[in-house]
Amino acid sequence: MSKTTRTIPRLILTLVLALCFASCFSSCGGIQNAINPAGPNAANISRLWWLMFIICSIVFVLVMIAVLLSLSKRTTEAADRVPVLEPSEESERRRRNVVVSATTITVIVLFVFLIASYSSGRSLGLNDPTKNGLSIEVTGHQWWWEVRYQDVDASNIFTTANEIHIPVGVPVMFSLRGADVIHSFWVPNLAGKKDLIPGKINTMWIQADKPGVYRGQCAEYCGFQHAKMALWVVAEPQEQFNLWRQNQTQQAVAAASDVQKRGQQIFFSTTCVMCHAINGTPAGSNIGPNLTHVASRHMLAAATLVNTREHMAQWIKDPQTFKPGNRMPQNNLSDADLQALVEYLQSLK
Amino acid sequence: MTVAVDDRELAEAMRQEREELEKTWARPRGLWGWFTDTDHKAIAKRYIFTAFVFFLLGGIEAALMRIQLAFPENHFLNPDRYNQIFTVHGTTMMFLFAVPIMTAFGIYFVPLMIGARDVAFPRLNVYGYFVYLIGGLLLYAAFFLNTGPDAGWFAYVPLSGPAYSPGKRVDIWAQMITFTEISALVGAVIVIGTAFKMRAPGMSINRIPLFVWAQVVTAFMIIFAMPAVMLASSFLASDRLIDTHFFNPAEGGDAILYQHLFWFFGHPEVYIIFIPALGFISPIIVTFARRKIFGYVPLVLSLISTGFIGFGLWVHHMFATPIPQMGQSFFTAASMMIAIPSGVQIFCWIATLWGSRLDIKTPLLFVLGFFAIFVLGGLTGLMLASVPLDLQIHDTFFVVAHLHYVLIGGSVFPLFGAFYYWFPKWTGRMLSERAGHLNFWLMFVGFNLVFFPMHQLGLNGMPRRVYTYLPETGWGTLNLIASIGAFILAAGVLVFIVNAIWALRAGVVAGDNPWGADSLEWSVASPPPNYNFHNLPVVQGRYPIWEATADAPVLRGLSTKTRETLVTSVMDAQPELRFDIPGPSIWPFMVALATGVTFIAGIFTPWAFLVGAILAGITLTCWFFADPNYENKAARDTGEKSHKVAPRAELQPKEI
Amino acid sequence: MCEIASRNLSTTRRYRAPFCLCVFLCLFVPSCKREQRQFSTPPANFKSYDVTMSDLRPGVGGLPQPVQNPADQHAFDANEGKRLFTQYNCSGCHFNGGGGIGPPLMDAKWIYGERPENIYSTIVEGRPNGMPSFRQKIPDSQVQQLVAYVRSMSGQLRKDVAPTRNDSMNARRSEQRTERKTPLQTTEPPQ
Amino acid sequence: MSTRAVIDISKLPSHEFDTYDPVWWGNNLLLAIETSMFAILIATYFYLRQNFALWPPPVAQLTATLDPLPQLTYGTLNTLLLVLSCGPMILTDMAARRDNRGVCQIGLVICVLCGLGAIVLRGFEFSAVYFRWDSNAYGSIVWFMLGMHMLHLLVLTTESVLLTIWIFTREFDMKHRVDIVTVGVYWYWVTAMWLLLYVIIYFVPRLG
Repeated sequence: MSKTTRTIPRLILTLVLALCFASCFSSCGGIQNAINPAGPNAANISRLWWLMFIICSIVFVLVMIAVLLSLSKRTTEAADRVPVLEPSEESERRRRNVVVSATTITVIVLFVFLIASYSSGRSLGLNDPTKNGLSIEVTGHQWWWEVRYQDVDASNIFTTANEIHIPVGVPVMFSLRGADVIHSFWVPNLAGKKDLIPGKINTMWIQADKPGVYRGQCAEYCGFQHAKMALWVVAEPQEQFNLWRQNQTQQAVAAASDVQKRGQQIFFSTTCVMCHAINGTPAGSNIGPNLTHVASRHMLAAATLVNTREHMAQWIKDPQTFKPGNRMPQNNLSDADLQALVEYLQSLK
Repeated sequence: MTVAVDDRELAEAMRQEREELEKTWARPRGLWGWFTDTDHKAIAKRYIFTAFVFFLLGGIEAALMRIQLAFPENHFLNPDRYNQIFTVHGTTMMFLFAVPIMTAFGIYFVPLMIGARDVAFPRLNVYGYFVYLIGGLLLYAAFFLNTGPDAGWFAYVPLSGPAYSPGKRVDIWAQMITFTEISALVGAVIVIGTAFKMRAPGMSINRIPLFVWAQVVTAFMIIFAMPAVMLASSFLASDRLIDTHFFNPAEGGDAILYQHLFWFFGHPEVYIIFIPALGFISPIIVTFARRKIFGYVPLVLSLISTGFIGFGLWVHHMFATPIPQMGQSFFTAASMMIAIPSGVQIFCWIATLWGSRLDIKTPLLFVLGFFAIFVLGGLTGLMLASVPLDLQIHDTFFVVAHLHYVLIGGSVFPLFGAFYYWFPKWTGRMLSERAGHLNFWLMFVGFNLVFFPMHQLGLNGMPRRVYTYLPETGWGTLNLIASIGAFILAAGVLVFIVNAIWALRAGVVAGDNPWGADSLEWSVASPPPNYNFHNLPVVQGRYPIWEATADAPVLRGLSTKTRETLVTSVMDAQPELRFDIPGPSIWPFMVALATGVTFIAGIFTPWAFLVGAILAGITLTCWFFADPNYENKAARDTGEKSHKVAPRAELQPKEI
Repeated sequence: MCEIASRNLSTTRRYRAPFCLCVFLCLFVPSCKREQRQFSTPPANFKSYDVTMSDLRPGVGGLPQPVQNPADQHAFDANEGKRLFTQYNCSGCHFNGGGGIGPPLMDAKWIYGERPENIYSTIVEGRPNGMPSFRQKIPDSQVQQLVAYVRSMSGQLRKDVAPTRNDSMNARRSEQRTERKTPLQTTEPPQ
Repeated sequence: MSTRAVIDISKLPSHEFDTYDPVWWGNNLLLAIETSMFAILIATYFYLRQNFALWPPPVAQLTATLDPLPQLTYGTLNTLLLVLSCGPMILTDMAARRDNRGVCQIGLVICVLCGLGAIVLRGFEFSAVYFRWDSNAYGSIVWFMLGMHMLHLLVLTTESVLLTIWIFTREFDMKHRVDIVTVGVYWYWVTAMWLLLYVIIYFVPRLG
């Protein structure tokens, strides 16, 4: 048994250290990763993370070594037969010095952390992007994201959902509001999170330095589908972004083929029209996501399904199997009708 | 001065006194006794038993969640069920397990460690227990009837508000909070009253055991923290039941107000759970290092300062809401400052262990586990205190990992150490050492397997409180590891249960003081007699047993015919009063019942509070008029001449 | 050993009281129905074709058997009904129950009957003088939720099922606190 | 033969006033709890106030301009009553210390009457607040403050009633003299709390 006891601290040490290293090695890559930054905000924070991680690891190892060494002397006789130890004056003094210096070091480390955290906090606040035109208004609904691109020119204002396109290298202003309960807007690769609170408007700015797709997810528990309330941020070069934006400001394309016409007619005669809007048609409800350019999106259902015909059909027929509790009702349409409807929606590029 | 006493005469008189004490302090038996018994040890044991049952229930819920999360897109639980489970898990562990079990240790050991016959307010104690029990049963009865709260253990409005949580689920939660916090407050009053006024002569303020210090600091934190959540939950309940507008933005209410109120309680709560555990560690270390603690004064001061700073950092739970820059810096500073007292304590303990010959028994093993886990949890705590970093890891699995490292590492490991350390005192039997080591290693390895990967998951963007996740996120592997770890951890707890049951039947019989420990609870038989001490002890130092001398003065003159105990002064514990401790009574239970009916019916109609007030009034009146001193008076008049032994030696208390 | 035995005895006693309390608390069993959250469409137990336009019929035959609306039992459904009532803009005419273009819904007067199936057909079929038909536009499950909510506005539902206030300006007492009005039939056309 | 020093405590009393008696501590700890409760309640009051341009909010009445300020009459009367009631309470307190049963009986009866009076007046105070608890956040918090304090008035009065019954029916022993002194502390505390709430509820809106 004394053998086990001798190995305890080493085991503690090795185990935790192993896990530490496992962590820092496996922590690169990923489109939803706080320490794989793609923008100045996230980069800034991940620098702070690495600083703290390294210092903390060192502190941890030192403390563990201290514990380990303190276990050097050991006895196996019954406790009550060992006389109570009366440590000598100067050994106590030595202990006092050690403790005092250790405490001082703690205080110093804390100050380092405080300053580091304060300075990076400052730089998050800096770089006021308001001079740059682009400002996006994000509204959190149970359980999807309404995205509204603001513009001085009213004809350029448009609404989409669950997919945000931003130009690379430009800070973009976000104003965040909650429609029902508190949600939290979080795209780890780009910036820290900020809450969407009913009755308040929070603002933050985000900048992507490399083009790519970054996944974000609601970070404040908001009910049944909190788990699947995600969104995509697509960072693309300015001109590409302009094209996308140009397209988004357009009205929906008119139904061309007969099938599409049938689909459109189904859209208006069934439940769809109660909640969804398609600009350029009478459908104007804003209860659910705006479908004007639904076909141009990569994902469906708050970034949980890849936007394919099959998925869309399944989703329309029975949303509750994909996301139990979400607000979209089941629709028992005949297969023909369903196909027509999908045909129409997929035509909305 | 001293007096000569003949030994045989002494022994004979002692025996008589013991018989009288047995008679006076006899406990009511049977089902009736279950409702009326006021013995602090019995009540504390009930607390511990009940809290442990809730701990197991909470653990089962945790296991269910881990099964659900083991694989992406798992269909083991639907979101509705999952939300109820994680809410009830958090609520159980925080309110029905952690706080009560820590209070319970205080109720059991504070009187024994300071040399009192019972706590200061035994009947209040009974009341506290039953209110707690009713609260717990309410939550679980509701949970099993698909009415479990589902808005998270801190039930943020508006999600928990009337518009988004229909039905009675959240109301159940709010009332359960009310119950548990009534019992916590009552416990706090009892602990402080006892520790301040009932210490043995000679146990001046600088000789109070660190365990008792920890309990006192905790009690004070409870007193100042709990009212906040009481208000938060009753605001919530009234918003839901009678249309008040505390949290309705459209009518001038405020959702953030709730978060302030909740976390003003919620953060101190963490220390309310954690400080008593610090109180377990000191005695365990002292006992197994066989030396006096290093830095008694710094340890006490860090306990107290932790208690104060604990109130200064609630806002670091709300950095994302967001908070103005200036406020942020303040709360960051405060949140980091609290690391200093914690650091000091860790250093002092290591310094105590340093160079002393250790006998590494299971209790000490758990304390070592505490060092590893808690230090890590504390360090991640620093990261969460930094605003920018917090904005990334807040509300992710990183936080889940951090809080379990702090609470399980900081509280549950010391708690299991305490179980192994004091089990002999409760039951008179030792727990098996071998099983103990197995228990520790299973729990330690299991724990790290569950929670360490969660840091990584958090950084990889996994938010907390998700009932499932998509395969593309690549969180599957780490989650699977965590889920496997969960079952190893559970196995560890199982070993403990088996060990305990086995020890109850066939464990090695422990003497009064199996560990050769220093504090007063080890100077009495195990399990202790109903009256705790035959002669109330007179304390001569910080380590009463180790420093006791053969000619320690004895205390005479307490009536053995009535439930008398000694009341001493707050600072230097000079004898002041011979205080009558009330005996068994049914009325505390009745008042608890009235409270229960009131608040449970209050979920359905506000009129319940009118009826409840009347019920409570009646029962309280009976409580007041069934006065112990009344019955006792007659007994006391004859009780005076019960001390054959003690020739009236007029020795002034101050001379000791 | 005997002292162990006695402890076991007291342990069994220890269980007894919690057990009694559990039994006492199990008196709340009905609550589980109230708390159900029904996601996938429930089997609608009444459809537009088996409801009449109104109860107003000369003495021929008795009244049809009243049909139970499942949503009437579920707090969640009633609350969903409340949400849909606002989102589908029923307030546009009924002004959250006070009435305006359409008749008030929070009073005791019922032109086309107060029973679930009446309200159901009112929504599905529409009514003369302006009430449009929502056939196929609103799925049966949601219609049932709306029916439950409409009935709660005049206190027809159990208090612990009816919705409480929502996070907006409080136009009136919440449904949970409106006392039940005994429905009275009226033919008076909406103004 | 063994020799031990003996501390004989058989002469010690079993009850003593103020800090000597655990009851005093128990009572004051409970008061500490309630004090922090009221402190947080007041903090809430001011927190909610930030959300209002006008406090209390103006009344949207097309016909007449109503004054939504809480009317002073009953609140002031109640304040006076409570402050005055401290007089007999102090007398009772001192009488209890002097073991003067008669004065205690008279004093307690007067106090009980004052308590009842305060409760009745409180009933009117609710109506003196223009808004109801379900009108808006202002109404909610003010009603809640009044209610919480009313709860204490009720408990206090009940407690005094019980004590009165005791000292009329049973004997005037030390324990209950200590209880009387303790109730005194509670009484002063309730009055002090009310003075605070009175200023906040009635004058903070007037000061703007």
